[in-house]
Amino acid sequence: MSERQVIKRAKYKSSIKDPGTPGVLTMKRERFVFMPSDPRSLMKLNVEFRFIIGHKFSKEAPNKKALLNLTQDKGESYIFEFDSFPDRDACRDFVAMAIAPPANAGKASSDKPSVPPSSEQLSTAEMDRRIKLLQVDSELQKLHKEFVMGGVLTEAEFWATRKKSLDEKISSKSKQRVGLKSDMIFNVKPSSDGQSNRVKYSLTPEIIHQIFAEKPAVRRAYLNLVPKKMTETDFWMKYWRAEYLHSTKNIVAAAAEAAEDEELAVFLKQDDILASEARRKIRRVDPTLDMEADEGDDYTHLPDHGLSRDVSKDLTDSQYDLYKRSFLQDLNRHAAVVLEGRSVDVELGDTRSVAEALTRLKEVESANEASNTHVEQGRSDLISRMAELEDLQGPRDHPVAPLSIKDPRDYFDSQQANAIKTLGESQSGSKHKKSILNAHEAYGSLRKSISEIKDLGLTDPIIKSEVAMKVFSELTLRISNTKYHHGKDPHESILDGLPNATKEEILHQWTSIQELLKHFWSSYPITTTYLHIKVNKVKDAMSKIYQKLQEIKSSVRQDFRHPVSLLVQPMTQALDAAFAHYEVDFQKRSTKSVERPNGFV
Amino acid sequence: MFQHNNNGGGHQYNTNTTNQQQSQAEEEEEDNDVEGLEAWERAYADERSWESLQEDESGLLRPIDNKTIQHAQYRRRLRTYSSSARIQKGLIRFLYIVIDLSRAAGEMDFRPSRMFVVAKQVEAFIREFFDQNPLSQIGLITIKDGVAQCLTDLGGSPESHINALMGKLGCSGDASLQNALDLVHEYLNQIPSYGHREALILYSALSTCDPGDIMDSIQKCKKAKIRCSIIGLSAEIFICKHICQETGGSYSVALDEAHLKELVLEHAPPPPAIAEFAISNLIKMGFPQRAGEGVLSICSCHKEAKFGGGYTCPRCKARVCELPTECRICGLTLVSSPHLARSYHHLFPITPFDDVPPSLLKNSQLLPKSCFGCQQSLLGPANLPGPSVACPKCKQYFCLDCDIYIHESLHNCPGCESFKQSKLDRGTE
Amino acid sequence: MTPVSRKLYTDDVSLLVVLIDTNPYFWSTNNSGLPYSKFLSHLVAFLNSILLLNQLNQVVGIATGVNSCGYIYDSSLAPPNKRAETLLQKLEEFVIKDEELSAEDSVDGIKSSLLSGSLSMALCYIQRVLRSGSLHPQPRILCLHGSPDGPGQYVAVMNSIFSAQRSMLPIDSCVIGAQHSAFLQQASHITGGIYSKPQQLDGLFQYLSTLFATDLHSRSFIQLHKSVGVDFRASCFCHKSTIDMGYICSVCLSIFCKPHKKCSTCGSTFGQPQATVSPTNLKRKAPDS
Amino acid sequence: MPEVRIIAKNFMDMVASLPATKLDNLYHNAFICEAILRSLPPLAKKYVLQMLYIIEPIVTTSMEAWVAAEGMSKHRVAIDKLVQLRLFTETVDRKRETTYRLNPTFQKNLQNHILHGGVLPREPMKINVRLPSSADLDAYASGQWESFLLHLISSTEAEATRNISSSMMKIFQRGLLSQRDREAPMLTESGFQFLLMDTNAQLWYVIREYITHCEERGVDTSDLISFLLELSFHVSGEAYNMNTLSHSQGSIVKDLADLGLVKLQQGMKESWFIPTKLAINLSISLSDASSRKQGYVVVETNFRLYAYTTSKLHCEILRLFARIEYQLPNLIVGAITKENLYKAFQNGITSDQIICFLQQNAHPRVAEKVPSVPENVTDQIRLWESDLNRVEMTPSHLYDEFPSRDAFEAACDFAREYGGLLWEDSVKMRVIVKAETYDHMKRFLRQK
Repeated sequence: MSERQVIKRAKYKSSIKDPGTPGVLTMKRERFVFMPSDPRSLMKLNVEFRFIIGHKFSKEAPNKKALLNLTQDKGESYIFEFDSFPDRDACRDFVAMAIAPPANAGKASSDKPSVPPSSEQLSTAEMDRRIKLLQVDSELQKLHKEFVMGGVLTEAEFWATRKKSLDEKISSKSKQRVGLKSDMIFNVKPSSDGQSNRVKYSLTPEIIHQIFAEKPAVRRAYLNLVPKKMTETDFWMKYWRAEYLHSTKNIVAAAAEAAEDEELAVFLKQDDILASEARRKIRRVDPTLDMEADEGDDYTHLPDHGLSRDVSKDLTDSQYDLYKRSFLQDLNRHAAVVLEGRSVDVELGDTRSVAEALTRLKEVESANEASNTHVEQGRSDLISRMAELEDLQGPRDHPVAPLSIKDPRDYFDSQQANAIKTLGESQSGSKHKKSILNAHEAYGSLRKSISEIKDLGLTDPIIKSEVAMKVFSELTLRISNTKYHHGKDPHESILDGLPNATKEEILHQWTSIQELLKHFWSSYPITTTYLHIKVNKVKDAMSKIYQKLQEIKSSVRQDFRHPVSLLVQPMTQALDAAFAHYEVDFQKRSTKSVERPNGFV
Repeated sequence: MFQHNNNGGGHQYNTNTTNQQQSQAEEEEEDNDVEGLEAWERAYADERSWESLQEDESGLLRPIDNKTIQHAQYRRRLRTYSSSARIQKGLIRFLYIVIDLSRAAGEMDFRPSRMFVVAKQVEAFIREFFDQNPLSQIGLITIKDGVAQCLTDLGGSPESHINALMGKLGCSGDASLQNALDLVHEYLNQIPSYGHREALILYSALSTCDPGDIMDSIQKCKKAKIRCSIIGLSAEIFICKHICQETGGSYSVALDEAHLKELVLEHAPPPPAIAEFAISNLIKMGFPQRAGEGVLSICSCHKEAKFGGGYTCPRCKARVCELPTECRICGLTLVSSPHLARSYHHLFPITPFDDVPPSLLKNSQLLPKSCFGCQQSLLGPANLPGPSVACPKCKQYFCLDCDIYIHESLHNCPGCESFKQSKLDRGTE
Repeated sequence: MTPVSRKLYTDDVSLLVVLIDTNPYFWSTNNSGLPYSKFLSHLVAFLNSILLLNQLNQVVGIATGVNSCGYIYDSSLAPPNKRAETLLQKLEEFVIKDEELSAEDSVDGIKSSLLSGSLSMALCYIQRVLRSGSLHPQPRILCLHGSPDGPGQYVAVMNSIFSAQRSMLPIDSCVIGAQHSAFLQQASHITGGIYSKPQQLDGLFQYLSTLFATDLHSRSFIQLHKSVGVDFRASCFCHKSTIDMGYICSVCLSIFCKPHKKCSTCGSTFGQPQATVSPTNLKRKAPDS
Repeated sequence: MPEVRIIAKNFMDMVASLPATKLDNLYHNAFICEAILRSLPPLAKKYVLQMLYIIEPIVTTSMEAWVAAEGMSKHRVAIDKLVQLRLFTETVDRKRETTYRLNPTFQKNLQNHILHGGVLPREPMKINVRLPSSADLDAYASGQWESFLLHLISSTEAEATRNISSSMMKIFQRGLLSQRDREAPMLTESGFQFLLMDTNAQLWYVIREYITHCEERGVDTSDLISFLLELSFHVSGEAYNMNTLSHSQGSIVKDLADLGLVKLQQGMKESWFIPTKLAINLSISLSDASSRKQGYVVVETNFRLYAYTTSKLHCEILRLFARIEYQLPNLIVGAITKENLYKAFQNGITSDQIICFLQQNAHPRVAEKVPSVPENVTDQIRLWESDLNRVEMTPSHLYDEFPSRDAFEAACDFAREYGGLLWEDSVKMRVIVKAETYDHMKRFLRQK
């Protein structure tokens, strides 16, 4: 637990109205003690937290008082008023932790059964989010009051069902790390203010990280120089100076500068680490690639593959080669880094740690490469992958599972049976009529009747008037019956018909029932003691509500009784269903528990 | 396998079409900027409708007829499915549609922009999907600024998804396949094993900026039996292809909007179940009864008191408004038997029809004069037998329209259905 | 259809596709006081009256036989003054053809007629009409059915029903048999058609003209016998008993009332991956399946 | 059908307006019964059908039981129509309930029809001459019809006046053409509107005129009507012998031939007439597919208009409100311009008529999409029309040069009380007042 104890000054109130007795509230691990400031007062308190089953607190608002209400299992509650909200919150959090007992509490089942299996220590952030939710959603608050305060559900349980709405507050961003930007740093253009000939580079941790990642030499230099030999700012100034020189493409100048300042030279020279790395890579390059084609071209010494970045093509003397840098190199290097992805997860702010982390990484890599085994492996399957021409390949898709349906009739029967049942008829009509029919006769009779009507013409009149009349009235009757059914328009909401109070009441009950049922069903199948107890608690709560419903029904005015009872009925049904399920399950488990002494499945 | 080849083709096509588009764009640059064009002008500039204009011999304009082409395309599509006859299909799917809303989605090569076109197609897809897989669920994920974000989580109501998507359009930043895969994996890993886990990625970007090694994520997905399919909008990318190959999905690149639509809808019918992926299992489901007429109750979906209508969960007696759904209270899956029936045609697929060989077309007296299905005359112009197809089982002839209708919507062959003997082998199959 | 064209085309122009049950076994055995000849005259009168209502109305008759189905009447082809003749002529031919096809010469119980076939054909025909452009009659299907449902057809029939629902055309059903038909119950309910089982069959025409002659346009403001729908609870494959909650095989969607180790329908054992079919022999399967 | 001021009521309204006795006689003719039934609103049809074999009167309640709440109005319309046409006889039985019963003659006729299917008025004659195919027959019919309309538009052009009998000429001149002596006849307002109506409406208009015209010549209308209806039940394309007709009927047929309702042909010994589609459509109350040719107009958001048509008539009609720019063999390209529309409005054509015309004749390809005519175009057309009557005149008086501000204020207030204040300019102290309040103002100001 974060801090061993909290000591705040607060007023103890026996009730909200009570002005309260000033004093000092001390919260320890398992108990809290209230010492009135004047010793004569009798308002001393010394309560163990395990008797505290819930805590409420006043919304944080300028005009409001900072109240904390600890409800005790025997129903009575201790109200404290604090001087400030921070104080209150401190205590509240402490209480929250205190009454949600430690996860490793072995004795939990014994004296304090309703232990959530994982009672997470709530970070204040978590708490705040919950509070916010409660504040915005009054209904939620009601529920929370009723159940959490009422000790039916623990805080954890209550929120467990609302994870989603909580999580919405924290955007999923935080979990994911962003890859490196795909655009290159050398687009960091120097911004020069007009008059003085100074140029300004703006440097962000992001950029630094990128520089380090792409230019190991710079990184190394940083680690060596800063802060022993120069300050960080100097370092970067040098670096950008070098960059600037490059951008001016004035190689001669670059060379000159390098000559007199060896630190600067580091930046101006070819990145030797890269170079060596590159060579290593060349050696391990995809074997199917024909390296003979460009013999000795290790991508580093050949200037720019022909496309040159600098204007002064003329002076390509060997001495300056050192100071040339090809656009392609940068590009490739950048691409490589981006592909590697951001593998360091240190806080970008601190330059040094970044640098170190990267270096460490590099070392690890090279170490792996040193242990050549999996590289070989990689090579071989690389070869195999390259060797095959994909168009000549067979389908790479995986084998599929066969399906053998024996008899589609099953699918029908599953319908037919009850479809007929609902029509209140046995199927005997068709299935069991065992009348042997001669196909020939049958067809014969058919043909006969056709030809008969052919030469006789239709029967005239088709139907007798009275028959027609009979049928018509029969149909009309049926229609008017169905009409009667649909009579009341389904769209008009019945709720609005009711007086507001009743409506509110009903809706509230409904929501609480929903809440309870959710918890009830979610805790099946019962696997742990904890669930078992939870279910019991929930069940009791539900039976309470059951009474409430009855009261509502009886309380409403005569003229509303019918709709209300209609409304209430499904709720009671739902509850009954739950109880029934509980009973059944209980039977099962009790029978089981015969051979399972501890009684829990 | 066909799919496979198509990719290659798709790739080549695509690259040079993109070139084309660029060059076309340049043209438009030359004759004053595109934005300057009126909406109606642009319509011509893009579609080049005049190119498909036809004249008859007397120089009169003739309405454009591309029926045969469409049918050809359709046959192609059909054949890709038909290979998967008589095998298990993923009837209960949990699909995450991943939509790339990175910078690249703002490209205008699809009008008005890739992003909008994709959104449109996804909407159509979602509706079709739920029509074909009533027992399945969809979720939406977007990639933006290098991270993947969950737009809607798995659910069965098309409207909610569509609304959410339409609300969230707008693109920026890089795309990261890895983050997307990780997110999908995170969500799909929880769902029960009988469900077919799928991800359909609509990818506009040409690159992926990942925080780490994407190969790991791919392996993770593979292990989690998540079937990832990707539809590219720009050009074929190796990594995408790799992902699909690894996870047993399909990879294709859209040439244009029509093609995109086609490709997207190819994912609507349930995919063949990969053998080692397909864990069969028993799913507990409830078959709620319709609430009686007089009954009045508050539905758990949107707390309104309703007379009649609606269904009552058999387990916890909660009221829900429509099926299929998951009971809000006790989490039981609620369906009605017709919903199951909707999927049956996937279990008894109908064999594709064969084209009538030209040799037969020669001697027209052998062929029936009219389509067995719709009685339309099969005779083309000048009383020569026009194009038609025949069912391999019942040997009945159908017109092209019926062919499409039968396979796309009806799912049973009138010929086979209306002859007794065919009943027998249907049983045995 | 654009609102414009709908305005131009009168609302009540309708295309009625009638599926006529010509199941000899049913007709020869049914003693519901409606001999086949009577039935026919009612039918013809009904068709006439439909055509009378609007000269653009179109009626198509499809005979639902035991061994085959076939078009027997199309008002757009037959001359108006020889309707009955043409219909009966075709019908007779059909019956003869159907008899030739019949394999066994005696059966026990009533064989079911091929509802799925005629439904499919009707749908194809209607699709053709719908294709014909923005100006077309409002199509609907009427099943005059008496013989019992054929289990084998279930899947096919359901497919047709859903296809009909997709293109929003109602399937009316008038059951002239002894017992209700689960098929048609569902068909009418799902597609929003009328389902009715006349009590007094000698008054059939009255039923037809009162209920089933109503065009789709008028139905929007008239109360008709919308079928309440079958109870949608399924019943398990194992005991065929209706169930509230059941277990569905994720592979073949067959329904069981209690958990099993192995699916009796598709033979897949639950909780483990399926046996494989290598793509190669699958290809061999494809054509002959 | 466009809302037009000239009542293009259909035949049935005309029949309904006949006196009771005549009406009852009409019902003895089977064809009339059939035609009448078809002309009824859907609900009425249903009622007739379900009472076809019922002799006993039906009480209203049992009929209303069927009607859903939203359908009540339609139900009443239907019943009224039936009663008005004397198909239903309304009686109040002793139980104070209004009951309906089907007109027996009508009932009998329909029963027969249902029994024997459609019956032909007269047998087509067997002749060994090759009759025109339905295609050329339609061509002929539409040709005739168009030439007749064309003649209406450009009646000045002598060549347009094909041999159309003077009696028909007279008919057109009723209302459509206003011919002042010696100078070219002019299309009247209703004439222009007539052109934009769809074929059936036009047909009915003409026939109506024709009937009234015959009435004046003392022909019995009911005979005429029944014959016209009968005509519509012939099979188009079949040949019917002339000498099966009475003399008067013969003359009628001759007149109708000019309109293209029938085609007359002369054999070696006897002559015969062949009814065309137009004739068949006579009994159709509402416009329908067979009567209307496929649409041909495409309008674009840029007000350009393409008409895929070869007919001169179409061109002329379009000219009424659009600028025809050029013509290809089967394509007319034009633009809807303000000027042309103003011209049309001046001719008394309303914007709704134009829009409706465009929509009705929309090319099938555009007809599929909604709206078939771009909104911006339709809106613009409406706007232009409203432009015409934008300024509204109110006679009024201007007062200025008030002696003092309070005098001005007082005047304004006074005017306001009388609700006569139109405009005031407190700076320059000017106020405009409605003319009707002028006297009050005068009196008021005089008091000052």
